[in-house]
Amino acid sequence: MNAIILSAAFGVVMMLCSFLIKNKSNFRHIASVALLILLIGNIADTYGYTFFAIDTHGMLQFNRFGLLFNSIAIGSTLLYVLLTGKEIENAGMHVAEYFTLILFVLCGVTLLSAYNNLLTLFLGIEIMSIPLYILTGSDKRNMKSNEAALKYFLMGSFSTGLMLMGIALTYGGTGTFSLEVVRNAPNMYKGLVSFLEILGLLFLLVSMAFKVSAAPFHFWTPDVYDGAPSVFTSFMATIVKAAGFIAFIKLCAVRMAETESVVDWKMIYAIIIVATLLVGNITAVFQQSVKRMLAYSSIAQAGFMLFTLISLNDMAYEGILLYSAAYSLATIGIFAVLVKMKDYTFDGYNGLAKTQPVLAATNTVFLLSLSGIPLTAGFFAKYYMLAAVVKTGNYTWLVITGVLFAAVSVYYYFRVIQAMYFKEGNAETTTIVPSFKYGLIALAAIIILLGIFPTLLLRWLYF
Amino acid sequence: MPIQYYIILAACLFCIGVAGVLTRRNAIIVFMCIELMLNAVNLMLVAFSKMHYAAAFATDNASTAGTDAQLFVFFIMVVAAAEVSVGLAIIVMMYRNIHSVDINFLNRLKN
Amino acid sequence: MILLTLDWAFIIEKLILIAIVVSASLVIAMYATYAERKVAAVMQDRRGPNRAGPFGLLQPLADGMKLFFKEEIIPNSSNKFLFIMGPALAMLTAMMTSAVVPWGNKLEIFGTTVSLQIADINIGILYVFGVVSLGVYGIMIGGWASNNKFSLLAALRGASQVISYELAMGLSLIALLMMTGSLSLKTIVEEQMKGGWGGILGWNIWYQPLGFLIFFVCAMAECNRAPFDLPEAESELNMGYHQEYSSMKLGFYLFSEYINMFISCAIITTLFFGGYDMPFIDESSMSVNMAALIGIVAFMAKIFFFIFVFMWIRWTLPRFRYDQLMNLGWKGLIPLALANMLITGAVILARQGF
Amino acid sequence: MIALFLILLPLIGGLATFFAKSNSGAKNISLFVSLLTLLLVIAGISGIFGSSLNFYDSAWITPLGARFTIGLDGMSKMLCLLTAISFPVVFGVVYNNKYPQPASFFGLMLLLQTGLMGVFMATDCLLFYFFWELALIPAYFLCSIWGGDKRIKVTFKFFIYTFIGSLLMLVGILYIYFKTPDHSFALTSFYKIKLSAAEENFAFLLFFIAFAIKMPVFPFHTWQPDTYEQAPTPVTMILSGVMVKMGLFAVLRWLVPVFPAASTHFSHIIILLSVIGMVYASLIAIRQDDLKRLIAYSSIAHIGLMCAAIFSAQQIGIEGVMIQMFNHGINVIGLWIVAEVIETQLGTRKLSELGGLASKAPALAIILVVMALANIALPLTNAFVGEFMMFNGLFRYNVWMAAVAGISIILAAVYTLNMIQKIFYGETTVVTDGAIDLAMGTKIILVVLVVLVLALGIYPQPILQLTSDTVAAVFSKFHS
Amino acid sequence: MTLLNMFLDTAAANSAANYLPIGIQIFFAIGFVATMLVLSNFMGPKRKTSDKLETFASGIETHGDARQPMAIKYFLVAILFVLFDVEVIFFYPYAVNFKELGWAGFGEIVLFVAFFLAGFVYIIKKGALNWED
Repeated sequence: MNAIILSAAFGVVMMLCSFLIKNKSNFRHIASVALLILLIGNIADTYGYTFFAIDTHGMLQFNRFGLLFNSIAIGSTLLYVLLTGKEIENAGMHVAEYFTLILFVLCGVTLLSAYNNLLTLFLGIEIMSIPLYILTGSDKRNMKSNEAALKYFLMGSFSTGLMLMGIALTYGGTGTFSLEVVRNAPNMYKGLVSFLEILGLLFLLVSMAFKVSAAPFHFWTPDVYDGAPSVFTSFMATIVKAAGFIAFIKLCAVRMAETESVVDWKMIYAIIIVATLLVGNITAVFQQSVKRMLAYSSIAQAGFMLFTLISLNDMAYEGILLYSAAYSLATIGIFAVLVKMKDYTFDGYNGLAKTQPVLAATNTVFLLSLSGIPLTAGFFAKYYMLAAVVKTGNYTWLVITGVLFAAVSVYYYFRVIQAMYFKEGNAETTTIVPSFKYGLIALAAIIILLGIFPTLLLRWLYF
Repeated sequence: MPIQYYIILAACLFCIGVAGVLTRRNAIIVFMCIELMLNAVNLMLVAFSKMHYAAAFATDNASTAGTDAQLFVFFIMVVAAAEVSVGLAIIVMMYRNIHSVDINFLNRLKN
Repeated sequence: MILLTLDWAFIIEKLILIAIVVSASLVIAMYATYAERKVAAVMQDRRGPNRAGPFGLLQPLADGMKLFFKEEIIPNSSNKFLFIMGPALAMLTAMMTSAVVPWGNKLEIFGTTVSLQIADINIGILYVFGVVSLGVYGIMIGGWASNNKFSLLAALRGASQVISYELAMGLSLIALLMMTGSLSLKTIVEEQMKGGWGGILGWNIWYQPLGFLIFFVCAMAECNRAPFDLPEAESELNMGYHQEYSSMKLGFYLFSEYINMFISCAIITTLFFGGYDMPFIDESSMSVNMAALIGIVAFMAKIFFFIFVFMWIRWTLPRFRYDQLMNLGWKGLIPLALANMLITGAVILARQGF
Repeated sequence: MIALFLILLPLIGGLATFFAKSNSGAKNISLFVSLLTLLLVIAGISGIFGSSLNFYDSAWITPLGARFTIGLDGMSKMLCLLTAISFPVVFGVVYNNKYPQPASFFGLMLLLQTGLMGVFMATDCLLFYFFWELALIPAYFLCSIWGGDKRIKVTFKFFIYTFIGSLLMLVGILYIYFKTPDHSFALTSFYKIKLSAAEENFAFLLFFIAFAIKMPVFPFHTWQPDTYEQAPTPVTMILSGVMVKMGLFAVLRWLVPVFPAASTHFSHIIILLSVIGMVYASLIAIRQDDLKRLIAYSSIAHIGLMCAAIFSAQQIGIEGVMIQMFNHGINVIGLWIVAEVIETQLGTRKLSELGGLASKAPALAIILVVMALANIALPLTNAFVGEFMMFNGLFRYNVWMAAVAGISIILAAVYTLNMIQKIFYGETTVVTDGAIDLAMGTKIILVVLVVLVLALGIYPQPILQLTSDTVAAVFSKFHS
Repeated sequence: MTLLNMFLDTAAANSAANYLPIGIQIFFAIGFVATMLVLSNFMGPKRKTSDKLETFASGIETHGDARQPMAIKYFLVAILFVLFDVEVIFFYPYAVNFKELGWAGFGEIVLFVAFFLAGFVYIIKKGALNWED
């Protein structure tokens, strides 16, 4: 609860700051402090100190899993703001508003991590999405940004429409918006009901697949991620996406699982996963721009996160948290470096190791993490995902498919490493201040630390 | 009137909306189709609300079944309003840059 | 089919009532134009219309006829369909609002009880707001379809003005609703009849003076009445959004304004001045029909008074500048209405006890 | 504790080297660290501080059942010794070479050593996997930055091959992990699992592909000649001398004992593949003009034999593998050193451009001849003992297989002698005219290696003793 | 949940038939408007000239299409109206059930008003409603 209220309140404060404070660079510091307080508030919540006791009639349900995810999301955002705050300032005219919107997005994220009712799911998704539409289009004079915003908006609201239809139909079938359905309630429309519910769940599945850009509903992602200002792509592709997964997983774990006897959901998930992995990885291989490659790779990573849907056991829950953290941190790092580059193509990175060794080294760590090489957090993230599925004893073929695609992903991640280290060139960057380098080093250190001791993060789930 | 009529009407509106989104090229029309979808959902929710209320009313006079769906409709309206404002702003922004609201125009720009 | 099972007597009863209400509002609107000119004349020390009929009483009729027989012009560059739709919509919305106003209590004719309200629906106020909002379309479509720069500008101004004041209007009523706890206009009227001192003390105006003031101002702005007649300011915009219109289409625009004024006054009366409640008279002691008649008379009297006030203001105050208008609406009335709402809520709750 | 330091020492040393300012600084640190490691290994093997120090166990990721467990048993001791010998040797040989960014080069080399040590010592499967990958990453960077012209593509192929293999192995590890009774990654738990035949075969294949790529066994070998050719020679030495042993080691430690039934089930096909690989590699080696490629293919042939010997499931064969793993490491490093000397001195490694070196560089010639003869397993050289035992094992398994494999011995003699002849005899060419003999430092190193070759050829007993426990364990598993 | 009980209780007694008169009135109004339009169409004279069919611009010639981008202010007002009007809608169910909800509900509505005002102050300070420029 703390995180939801505080993020909304800070959002409003930030919004008011936009005209109360004149100095542009102060916004970044205010936002950082706000995020820090938010993080502390959320951790306090984890330890049972809830500042605001509001009866939500069971619409929200706070558990360790959600709270830990909040911490990850807020922490990642904090690092994101610390690392790329300067770029956010340069993204456009309305600096304070960007931070406001980021805080509002976090409000949506925190709602999604706690929702226990389709109403709160819907609200969370929307509170998260609407600010993003604006952020995507924040580069007002840039056609690509315009296009991205329009596409994102149209696709986003279309999927919202589908989601609402799904919710309406499931409501028609069950008579409740709550996630858990009491099945033994007397119902007049028995014959009609189960059909409505299944249809509704299918709609929900499709719309959530849209939101997390799982194939075959991924087509908007590359254009949007490519067109949006890079700083905001970084935010969209990481924290927001992870939150979408958290929501998706909860939905599947409760609502879909209840109707497992009627529909073989897992088979559908498996098909989606394979399609997502296939599309994301194969298309990423052919990209020339690192930003676009990252867009496709985010689809590919989505495929891995979707493994949770198949397994849905303790290990999967631990894994998705670790995956969110690993993926978010690494991607934030890569984008932090990317926005400093003058040329976003692979060739633009040529020889970065010579001109900016620290950037190259940390970027390598991030890329290794994304490819899932041991000693980085990404390895354990993938490890948990795979292990959780193997644990169920079924779908081993899916796991093998997964690892083969992981090997494919190495191809395009390593192209960046190759460009940085092995190719001749003179990669140009904008000015790099020392504090930025220290930030990157700290981020890389966190990733490596999590790669050796994943329990440092996961122990927050159990104490 | 039997509740099925409302549901069928809502379903039809929804399908029109979906078809519009998928086939039309004018951003504003696409957007209106999306709004149509949302309103179809509203109608459907209200219909279901009545349906469940009637079902519950038969056994329990004091039942509050169905209230939540009406509540939901309120939230959909609010969110739709927020979406409208953002969406229209985006479309206006695009119109100011390229003097067109044709979705395909953007794809043409890319090549 | 549900239609077949309907009580046809009910439909006929309603149809007659509708016909009476609509034609009454049309007639009153017609004579409002006459009254306007007379009031203006009195204020400016002139005679006003006095040629057609005694005291010029047939003047509105002559005006109507004239509009009827004028040539109808649809400019070439306009959008034909929308050009016709605009005034039609304006007129339609003006005629629809009267459906939920309780004109009186009830009549007993041939043993059947006839309610003097066309439709007593439980969300009466929301219905009014809904229909009034549609009026914006009339202005906007008319102005846009004309494809004339003045019309379009006027339509934009008009639309902005109407929607801006609608906000404050909506907010101003919330305090009132907190007191009555119902959205039905009939219930609101009945609540007001319970007050002391002959019923007068029950009127909402005593409890909601601020709310009334805001609502009154907004109602004037909604009707595009001076001093809020920016959309048709002759000196700036020729004639406003309907400058391309002629014949009956122009008539519809002008007419709908007067109908709106009448209905606005009816609603103000209903909400704040006890509706069809005649003070100092105990309706329950007399026959139903008599009570209803007195009610109607009282109601009309109050309405006419407000129509007069509208005109009085029109011919007294100068027109706002556009920025003043918007500032008043957004920065003045909205915060006031919010404050009014919160204070009312706090006071009511405090009186209820903590 | 010694075990832990065997990993920590190169790790810390490697990280320290990264920050070395000068060329010589980096070299000195790395040489010093590697020598210290060698001393530590010898201490561990001799057990002068007590053998309990050879094991280290601490909690790691408790919820997963993974522990940081490392230990030196017979086979580990032998391979750690090989690793520990190789690195100072390599550092010594390249001491006078100039590399761009020497700090990174030597730092990565030491990290590579960390990975290798870890692989050989880990007795926890997840840890094993960790080190397995950790050994790969520095190798990838070493080859890609300091390699030949086609280095990026070739090394990437190498990387992808190995990575696919290790990912499949990861699936296998997980598969087994969830079958272990106590959900643990410990070696002992893995040894205890009971699987149905189908499950066992499935998991076996997942592991085997990873190891087969690493060894490499035909037809998974295609990355190897290219990589050996393109990699900088010091890295090639480690790759072929030590890193391929990872595959063999893993088969002996993690594959055969865990899946004895599947190992028997697949032994035919694996041995067949190995034998085909041997003959094939030998035939190709004959046609090679490039010295490095020649050695690379010869290495494939040798590894093939070792792989076949393991799966022949004869005690003598496995004993032979143990001896040969060490000896092949020594021999092949010796050969690479010679190749490196020739290349740095003359700037070419094409056999067709060389000739008449014997007269110009007699010491080099003698040493190369000894190494080459060891490579074809002439009696009195160390390889003879191992190959003899392996053939013995293979012979007991299947006469025909042994016979076909025997062809590769003859072929090995053909290409090795051909190489010696082309390099050392005949007319001197333009290239070799200015050749001079070995530098003193290199000479000492090579003499040490020659002494090792001859000593182990005459008295292989130490290695047999060292690894007897492992052989017994593996063998017992095979027939349980 | 008590918020909408009121609606439902009355809704139970209130069927679609209550709205029937409104439907009738719509038909009546449409009929009236259509008749008038058609009638006036027949009654008036029809002497159209090209000058008459031009749009009127105070006697000067008209230039181009009127439908050009307008000041963004109007658009902004429309958007703000949509947003704030929807917020206002939330007050209505509250107002109706205000007495039952008591102080707790009042506290929540104060919070809601606070958010409303935050947005309101924001748009004013940002100059969204400045017309004097």
